[in-house]
Amino acid sequence: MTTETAQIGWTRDQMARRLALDIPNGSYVNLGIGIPELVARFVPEGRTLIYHTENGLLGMGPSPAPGAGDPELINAGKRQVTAIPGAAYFHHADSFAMIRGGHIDLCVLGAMQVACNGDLANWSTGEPGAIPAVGGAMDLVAGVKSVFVITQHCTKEGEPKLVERCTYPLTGRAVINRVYTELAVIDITPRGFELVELSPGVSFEYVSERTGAPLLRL
Amino acid sequence: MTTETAQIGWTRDQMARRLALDIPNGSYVNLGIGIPELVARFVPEGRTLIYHTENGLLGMGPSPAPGAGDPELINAGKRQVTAIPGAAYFHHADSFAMIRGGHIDLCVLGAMQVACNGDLANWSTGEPGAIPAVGGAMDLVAGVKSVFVITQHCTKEGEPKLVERCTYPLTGRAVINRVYTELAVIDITPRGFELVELSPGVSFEYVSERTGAPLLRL
Amino acid sequence: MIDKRVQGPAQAVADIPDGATVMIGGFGEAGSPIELIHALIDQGARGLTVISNNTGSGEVGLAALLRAERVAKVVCSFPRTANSTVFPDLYRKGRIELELVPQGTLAERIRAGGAGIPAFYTPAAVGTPLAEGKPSQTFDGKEYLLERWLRADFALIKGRCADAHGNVVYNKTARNFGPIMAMAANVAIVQVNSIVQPGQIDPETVVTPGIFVDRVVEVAQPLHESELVAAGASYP
Amino acid sequence: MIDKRVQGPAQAVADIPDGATVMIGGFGEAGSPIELIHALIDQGARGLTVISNNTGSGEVGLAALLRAERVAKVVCSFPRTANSTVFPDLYRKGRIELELVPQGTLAERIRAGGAGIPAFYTPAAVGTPLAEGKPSQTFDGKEYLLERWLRADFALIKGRCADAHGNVVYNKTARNFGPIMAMAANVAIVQVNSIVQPGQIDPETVVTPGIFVDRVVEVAQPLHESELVAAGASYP
Repeated sequence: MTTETAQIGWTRDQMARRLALDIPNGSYVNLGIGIPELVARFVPEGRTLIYHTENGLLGMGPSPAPGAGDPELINAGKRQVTAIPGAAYFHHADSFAMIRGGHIDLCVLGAMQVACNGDLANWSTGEPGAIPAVGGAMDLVAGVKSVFVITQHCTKEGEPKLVERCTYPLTGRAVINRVYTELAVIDITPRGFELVELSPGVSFEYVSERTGAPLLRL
Repeated sequence: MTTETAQIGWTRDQMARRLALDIPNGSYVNLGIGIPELVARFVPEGRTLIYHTENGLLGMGPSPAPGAGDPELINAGKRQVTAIPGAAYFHHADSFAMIRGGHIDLCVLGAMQVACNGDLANWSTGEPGAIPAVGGAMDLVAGVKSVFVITQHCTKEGEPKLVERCTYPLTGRAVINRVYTELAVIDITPRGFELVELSPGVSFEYVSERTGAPLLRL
Repeated sequence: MIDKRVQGPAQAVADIPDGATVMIGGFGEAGSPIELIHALIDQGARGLTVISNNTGSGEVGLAALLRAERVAKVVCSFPRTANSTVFPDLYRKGRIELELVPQGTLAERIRAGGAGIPAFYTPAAVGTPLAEGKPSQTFDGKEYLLERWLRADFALIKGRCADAHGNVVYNKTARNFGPIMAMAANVAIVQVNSIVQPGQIDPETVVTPGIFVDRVVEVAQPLHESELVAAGASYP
Repeated sequence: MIDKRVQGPAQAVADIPDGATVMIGGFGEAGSPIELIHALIDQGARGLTVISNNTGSGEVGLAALLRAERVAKVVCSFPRTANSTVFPDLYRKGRIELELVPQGTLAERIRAGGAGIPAFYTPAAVGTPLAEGKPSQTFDGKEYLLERWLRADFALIKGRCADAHGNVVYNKTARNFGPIMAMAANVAIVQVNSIVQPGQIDPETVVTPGIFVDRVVEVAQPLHESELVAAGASYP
């Protein structure tokens, strides 16, 4: 199923572009490390988003030109970034006050598993040998107004990532609002997973078969 | 007894001078409104104290020259002040973090009553018609490392202010370390009031008679 | 393009409804957003709950708002100051409710509201009448009171300078409650002496990041409460 | 005359005893006080508890302190980064203890330690393995965990500039944990690129007021961890 999944549906860039369409102008946004970072490249013209990075910057800009960066101006992924005009620096307690206090409009995260009740698992497989590391994920999902997940629909082994109930350790309970995969856009509602949009050429049944809990049509 | 009390012992300035002697160089100090403010005038030469005012300034200086003040540079008593080189402004939550977090070395307050267990009453007589107002007193006594009281030994009516147990509503429980009056310097110890020093020409018996709980000699 | 500028104080406060909870910055006159308060008087909202350290002086600003009987309740640490007659009068007549809060607890409750901390423990007021009815707990042998966050529908704040993103810097001790009230209100409205282009405030020196601010309004020459009181002014 | 300057990193950390709890600033290399950490390695204290967001990279700075087996326990949100091999190695061998804390809870616990708040409620980690054993309470229909403050004997922090009063400003995102760790430690030690006269830092722009700082030490040209790691350097 792996190759099959990789061949159809949106590319990563297209997933990011689709997600970016749903972010209103003027939103304060925190993008997780990895695929979520792609979203910033696809914000529609005429919209301005303000990016928050939890290590203490509001108004994060793109990567610096080679050699022009400052090793002390980095994002949460510890990569060098820039600051836009109108940016502000602050300390970690203030930064997480923004997160926990509900001031960030949207956070986009990757996922290992998302359950149909909105539970998220994205920090640990719970395996004995693993080094546990959680970072800011638990604070983000607990505090940010909307939390979107962007992820491949299934694992590399072809297992659904959208599940009835997470088997990996949770990051947060009932925290996810919407999931963007290469196959579809899916809302978490009180009734469970609900289809918002199919990727071009992908059928409802195709997505439904690869989803580990009932998928409702709109 | 009123006139008698007024005639002997230290003047207010002398009380403030005596208290100032006990403040080590480099201390961070919060002075309450009224008599406590006098202390700043009598800091011995060679010592530098840094004054904190809870409305958001560390490094408070003296009153401005007439006409040179800013109505938005004031102290907790809402009087115009100045800022010394090396001062810092901050918001109210940070200011009370300094207080509650034990960062201020000393606070000097006035008192209505001080009990021999260190209880302080200085914000309300508890009378029905009174407008209750507490300000920062409860935070100061709860958080500052040492709390000194500077006060007349007795009320205008001649009643002791140093008492067995406060009858007025408390500002804090077991919070006072030392009391400076026109008659004496008195420590609060696990054994109760303990004399540190008599004002010149004042006898132990004279002070003891005017103190509402047993006064121990050193 | 982010632009949080609004035309004037009247527009800035136009949608504050009857019964709203409004945080009002300031410690005495320092940081008191007097033009926003006067606009709120003109606007007419009633039954307000006001969270502010003091209750104003004379017959202008916050005191005038109280005098106009728009305020049902104040949450406050020190409602009694020199030249403060309006609140005592209303309070003695039973026409205004008072929740008295120690100043540091007031500040921390507001900060908690902005930081998403629903409750915290503080040593202030243990053993006093202000502890009555509050849960307490002992940590490491010392007793603390449980205090709840404070949040508001609106905050009225005075800064020195802002940009269109809502970044704000303050003037001296006028900073006081502004930064934390901006955090704790759903709609934070800031009057400033001047509005500049984004980038003109050094990002290292921003005190209130724009994320906490919804509207900025320029009041180039704000009135000074103490001067008005000295002149015996009243509003309206 | 207030003068918190000390001669160099070695003098600044000389009295940190075995078994001390030490907060170490930085998020990755930004704000990591690498010269103070190296001085602590030279100094030899053992059995430390280190509170820091990460566990260092390569074989320098914080990672070198761990490699030298001076640290019994880390309190940390993310002990696993690119080029981070020392901590995983020690952890798998059972030679170091880990208290894993969500990053925002870590920051707030440190801030609480500095602000005299012994405990507070947070929504982060509710329903997760990190909630195990923690008291919880419902406020307004939502569940929160009770978290305790974090305090330390010492804090090692990196700033950009300080004065002899201990006022500190930072460089960009190197600010991160510095201001709150300075508040939460009994002795806060700050290395800065330059020390200036009191008054040369505008009081409106001070980030960490001097009351929170005990020692400042000038390190004019601090090393960059990423450059050292790229060059394969190790310390000592």
